[in-house]
Amino acid sequence: MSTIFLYNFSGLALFAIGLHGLIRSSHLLRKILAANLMSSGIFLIMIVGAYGPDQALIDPVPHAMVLTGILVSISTTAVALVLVCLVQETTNRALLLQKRKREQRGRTDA
Amino acid sequence: MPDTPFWAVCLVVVPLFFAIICFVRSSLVTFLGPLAAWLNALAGLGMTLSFVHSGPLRYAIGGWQAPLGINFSIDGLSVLLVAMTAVTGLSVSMYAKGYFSLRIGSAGEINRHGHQRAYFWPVWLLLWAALNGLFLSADLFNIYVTLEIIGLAAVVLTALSGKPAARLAAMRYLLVSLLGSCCYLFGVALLYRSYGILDMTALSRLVSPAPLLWVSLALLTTGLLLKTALFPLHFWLPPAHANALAPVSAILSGLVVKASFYLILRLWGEVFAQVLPFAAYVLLGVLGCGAVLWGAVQALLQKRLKMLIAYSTVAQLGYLFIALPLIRLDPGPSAREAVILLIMAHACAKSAMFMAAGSIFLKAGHDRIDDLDGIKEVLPVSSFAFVLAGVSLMGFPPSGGFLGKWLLLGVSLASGQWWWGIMLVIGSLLAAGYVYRIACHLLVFKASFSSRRGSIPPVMEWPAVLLAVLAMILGLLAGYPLGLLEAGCPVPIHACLEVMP
Amino acid sequence: MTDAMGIFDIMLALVLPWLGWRLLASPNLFRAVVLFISLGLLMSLAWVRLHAPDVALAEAAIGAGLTGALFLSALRRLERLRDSERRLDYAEKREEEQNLPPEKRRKSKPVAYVLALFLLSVFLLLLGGALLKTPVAPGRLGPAVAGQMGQSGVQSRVTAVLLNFRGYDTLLEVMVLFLAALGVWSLTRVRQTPQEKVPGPVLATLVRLLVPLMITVAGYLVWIGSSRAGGAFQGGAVLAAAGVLLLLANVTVVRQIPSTLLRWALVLGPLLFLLSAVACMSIGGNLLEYPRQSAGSWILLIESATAVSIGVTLAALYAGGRPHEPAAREAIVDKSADTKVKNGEGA
Amino acid sequence: MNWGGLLLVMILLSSLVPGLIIFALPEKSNRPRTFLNLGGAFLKLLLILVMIIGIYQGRQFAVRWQLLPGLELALNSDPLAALFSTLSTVLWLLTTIYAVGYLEQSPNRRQFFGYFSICVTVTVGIALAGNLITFFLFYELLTLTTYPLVTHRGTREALAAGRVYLAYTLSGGAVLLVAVAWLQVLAGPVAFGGPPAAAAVPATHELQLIVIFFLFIAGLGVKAALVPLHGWLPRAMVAPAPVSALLHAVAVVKAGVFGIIRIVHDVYGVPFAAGLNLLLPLAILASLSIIYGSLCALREDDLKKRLAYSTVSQLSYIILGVSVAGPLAAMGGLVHLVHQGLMKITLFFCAGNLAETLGVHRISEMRGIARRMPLTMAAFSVGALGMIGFPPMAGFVSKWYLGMGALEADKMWVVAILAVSTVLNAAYFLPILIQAWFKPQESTWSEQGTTARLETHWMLLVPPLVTAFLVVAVGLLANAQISPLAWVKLIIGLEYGP
Amino acid sequence: MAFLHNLGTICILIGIPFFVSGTIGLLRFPDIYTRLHALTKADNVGLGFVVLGLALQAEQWNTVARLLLIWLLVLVASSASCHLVARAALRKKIQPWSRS
Repeated sequence: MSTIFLYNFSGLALFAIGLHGLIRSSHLLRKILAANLMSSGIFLIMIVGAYGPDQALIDPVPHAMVLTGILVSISTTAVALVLVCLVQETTNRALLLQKRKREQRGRTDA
Repeated sequence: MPDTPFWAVCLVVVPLFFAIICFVRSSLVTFLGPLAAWLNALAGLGMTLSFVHSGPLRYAIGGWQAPLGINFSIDGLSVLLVAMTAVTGLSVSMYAKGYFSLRIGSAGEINRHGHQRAYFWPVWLLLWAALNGLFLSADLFNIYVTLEIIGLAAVVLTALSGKPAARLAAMRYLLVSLLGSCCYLFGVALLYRSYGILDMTALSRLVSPAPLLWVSLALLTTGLLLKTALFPLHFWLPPAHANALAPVSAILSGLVVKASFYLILRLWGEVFAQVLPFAAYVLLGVLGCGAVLWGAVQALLQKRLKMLIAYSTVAQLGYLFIALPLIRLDPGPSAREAVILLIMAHACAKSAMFMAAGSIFLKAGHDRIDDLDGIKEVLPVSSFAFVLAGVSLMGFPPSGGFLGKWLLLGVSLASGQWWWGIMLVIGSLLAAGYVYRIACHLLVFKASFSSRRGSIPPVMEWPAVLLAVLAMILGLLAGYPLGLLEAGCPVPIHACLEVMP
Repeated sequence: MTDAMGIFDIMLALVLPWLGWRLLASPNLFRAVVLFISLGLLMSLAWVRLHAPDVALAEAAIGAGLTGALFLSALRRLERLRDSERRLDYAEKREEEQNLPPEKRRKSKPVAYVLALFLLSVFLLLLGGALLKTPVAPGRLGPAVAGQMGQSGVQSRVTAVLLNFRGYDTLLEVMVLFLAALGVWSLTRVRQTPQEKVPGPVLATLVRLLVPLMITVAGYLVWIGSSRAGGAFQGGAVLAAAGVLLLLANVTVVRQIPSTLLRWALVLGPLLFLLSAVACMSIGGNLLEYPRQSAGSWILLIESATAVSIGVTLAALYAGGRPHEPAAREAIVDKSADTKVKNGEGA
Repeated sequence: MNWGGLLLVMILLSSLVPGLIIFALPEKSNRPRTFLNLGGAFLKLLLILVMIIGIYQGRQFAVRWQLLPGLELALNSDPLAALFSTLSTVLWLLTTIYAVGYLEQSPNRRQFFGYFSICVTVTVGIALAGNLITFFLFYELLTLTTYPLVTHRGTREALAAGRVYLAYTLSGGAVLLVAVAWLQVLAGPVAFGGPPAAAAVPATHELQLIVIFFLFIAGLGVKAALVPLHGWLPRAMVAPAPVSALLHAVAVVKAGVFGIIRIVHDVYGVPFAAGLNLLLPLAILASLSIIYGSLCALREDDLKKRLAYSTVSQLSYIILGVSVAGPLAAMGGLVHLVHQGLMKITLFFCAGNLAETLGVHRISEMRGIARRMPLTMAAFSVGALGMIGFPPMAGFVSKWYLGMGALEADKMWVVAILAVSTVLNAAYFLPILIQAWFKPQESTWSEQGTTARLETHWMLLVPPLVTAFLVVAVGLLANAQISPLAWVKLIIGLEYGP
Repeated sequence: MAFLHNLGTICILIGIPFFVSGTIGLLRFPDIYTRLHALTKADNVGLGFVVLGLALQAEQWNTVARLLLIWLLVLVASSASCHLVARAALRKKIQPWSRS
């Protein structure tokens, strides 16, 4: 049972790495990857919480929640990726970092 | 007369159904969308009336009782917010109907705005259904899914306007919403792990101070603060609300931001009220003060009308967070009533303001504040609506905003912690500053005003006026809606709890 | 035997975060996406270890497969956009070349970043400690679910929870997918792939061989879902994989699907789910309260419709935009929806 | 909603409804607009008379509207309310006539008259307010409705003056809000009619009550133009003449003074306030602004600004009268509320006439103007002499009672202040009269199309003459049965006992 | 029965070195084509042995049938994807490694 408990910490680590990546990375695609990492980490912790040695003891509710979560994350990722392409296409840069320099130059959009 | 559960179900099912039909039959969207809006408002009205008769109740979806199944807990707070969403949503829908028909009217524009309209209605109806679902539901994970729909729909609506600035703002909004949802989900997961319950009312009974509780509460609240754009985490709101289409900004500022604050109010006001230390409330209150000051200062500096209104949303949200410690301090119901009043008044006033700003933008061709002199001659009704909404935002008497501020001031002075009250007064002074910065341009007379051809249809101007007047009347008739609040103290869980070991 | 599993657990629990770190730190985006796909596969291994077969299936098919495919197609689009001449202004491109730091070079470490890192690590330590100390609540909802399994009309507990006990969650979940499809369709049009891109002989035969098999496997998954691991989401995911294969092979029949049929397919699941939820109310019961004896068949009906819709939706998300409307009106709508938007125009 | 209540609401609606209709009417419809305004004014006057008769017979009219369990809006007609509402209604009638004449060809009249009538509704609302929260509601609305009037012209200075006006009044309103809320916390809902609420507060909160009192004075002082807070009044003179006449001579400034009277008489009660020795600092502040106002008026060459500074000093007479805790002085103060209104509006009408017909704004240009416009200058002289306090005019009566009150309460320094200020008044009014009547004309005036028969448009001439006549009439028939003095005696009788 | 079980284990043990060699090939070989070569060949053979071993250890026949189906599918998938990757590499004009 103790080794199963390890997955808690790997879930936590994934969440932390995802959070750090989401905030720190400059490329939008990498931010979306990091977001997916975060949700995987959370799902890991949820499923470990539901673990039971044999079939009867397993709690199915977190499994249902994780399934819903996976579908939610793929739909958000799909919209995010389309938006990244649009942002790249019209404002010509995928890095949020560069946007602040552009704004300091005071380009006003209507 | 169908009973409350019927109306509650209608509030969720009807907009979903019409969203699907609008998507499939996109040629009928100009007729189906407004029809759905009217039906929604009707359902909201029906719900309020039947709630007045039958009082609060819990509706088990799928027939399964609370801990296992998902329950709607219909109490005063949720009914009031559903009614607010119905009213604001209906007027924004009417405005949108006029807005798109105006923009599509000129033949050259048939394509892009036809496309925008075809996708505005289904996404907006989904957002509306999710808002109703969120206000009614009492299950934490179910609220996660509704929050997700609201976030995603809001992002899609923001990006609908197609401008580069709008797409960038939508991107940033989506990332923040993703981060917020992850934190919220993590909080829910930890709560479920340590208490085994997802239903809020049941949870409020079981919860006891534990280290994991503080961590999960911190995560839940961070997630919700990200979505409510409280002061340090507000950077994404102004560009998103300012660059979106006019009806969309009204929806975003008026309703979407309220959904996550409603949750904070529920969690901090009811579910975890006994467990949370007062210092946590003070922290939120201080952040609220920061939001009031920062939002107002930024609003005073803005050059663009819609950016100014967006920053004023940040400031007005600060008010709501200042009220949280007061709710904890105040033994009586008046602080809670004040918050509800402020929420409803702000929803009406802010949507009216954005709608009026939209009409002004269309007529003037730009929204630079300093060049709006004399628009009063061209758009008398919209400028009147804008100023009236501004009055309610400033918290001037007879308006709902004033009454909320007055009650909070009373509570803060009575409780001895007078600084919250003083902060409110300073905030409303600053609000007067940035509202009058626009009002002085809207009220001044100038013979000639260079404006675009084509007149703004009445269906675009009158919803704004109605909402602004409603925000004022909320102050005079506050007794009735707040009476509902008393009837609806959260319903205790009945026998089903025993099934838990 | 159990200690071998213990070692495997330890290795897997270490590899996952390590892979996550490598993924975000890798300089090349393509490598990051590939690592992400392998992380997804390892994750489904972890779900198997944690006795969560449903989630393993979903993770492998959707988490690793489809999300990976989405990332790869987005990456290809970004590469094509960068070198294509459709740019706002040429100066911007030049400026990007000079001072664009290679991906991995971070900007200098401001104090805020260090502070944020410190706060984050303190918070995570606290969280880890709290996780360690607090025991999992005894039984949680497990026994409650087991108790009510009799009336749920299905044997598999996850499907029972997903479609009966918490059916309302799944209804909203399907709406989220529908919303995602709506969002993607509202933002862009599907890429105008040149007609003559004929798939190679191997891909053509592969597609002809695999797609029917995939459809049967999807049907099987949906059918078996009521008793063992499987169900609407997993079945839908396999269908989506078949759709992605067809899109990859640029099979002409896919291009000719009329948009209205596509829209109805997208909408079939949510609409049917909604109508059956309301139908339950009309025959006297709460929303989504299936009549006890025929609950199983209701659930199967809803599952199959939802599987079809999920398959079509996920494939549409991979296609990355709304299809070309053959009808004249829609043609006009499409043509200019993507042209650059005049700045002053959008309200 | 008994009959009395309906009467009070009708008084308010009689100017609110015309105002709203005026907003609905298109810009060009001058005739119906004037008819609406005048009709509303007469109707309101009629209703006020009915109310006064009712009060004479000792009946009490009141109406309540509950917002929330602890909070209700109330209107009731006590003698003080009747006094102020009569004054503002009479003067509103005259000013409307004047305004119609004054704004003959100017644009944007719809907005002017709309806000004008709403503003008077709010002023009468302030007069009739039955409790502190209703008073505060109308007090804040006054700021809202007067702003468009101040910036009516839309010129740069008008907007600048509007900004200054807002800065002062909004912050004053905020301070007042804190005071009202704080008092409500201590003493519960504060009604005006009954026993003074503040007196009922347990003694432990003594210090808080003192602080609240001075917050009240600060909040109301902005509109009552007490010295440090009077900056907005001279700058607001950039508004058109009817606005500065009615608002800055009667409605807005009087609202502030009326508020202070309410606070001292009804909320704190004179004995309790004297007990906490709050009245002495108030008296000192009032005397300070009397002297300072007069000194500034001396230096000012622009006619309207000089009149504005004289308003600053005259208002503080009322506050001085109230803060000297004797019945006679209070009588003098209250009656000065009416007299000062009449005199000051005459002066502003005449100043408006001079500016409108001859384009004369500065006093230095007024040499020998009496020959060109004898009637206007006659009215001006009556008003000016009244301000100085010559016997037959109204000013003399109020100063007389103020002096007697000061003697009765043996506060000699108050008498000295009165004497000095009378001298100062003479110092800044007499030169104007002397120049106008006896000096030959030097500067050339731009004749702006006056009619042959009269010196200016009849609508601009009649109101000042009527008010001048009233000034004299009130002075002569001071102790007649229906004069304002008699009415004030009735009020003071209630306050100080027989 | 135990004999079948042991035989199965032996087969699995035989399969493992093939996987190991495939991975070493992946790491050591100079260009994409040779790596593809190593990877696909070795892993398929290794997979064959592992599937055989598992089939021997399986109790019911349908598990054996499923294992065979898995084996077939993996074979088809890996060879097809190997072909596609190689073709894509050729399109990108990546020169195969040569001795010089």
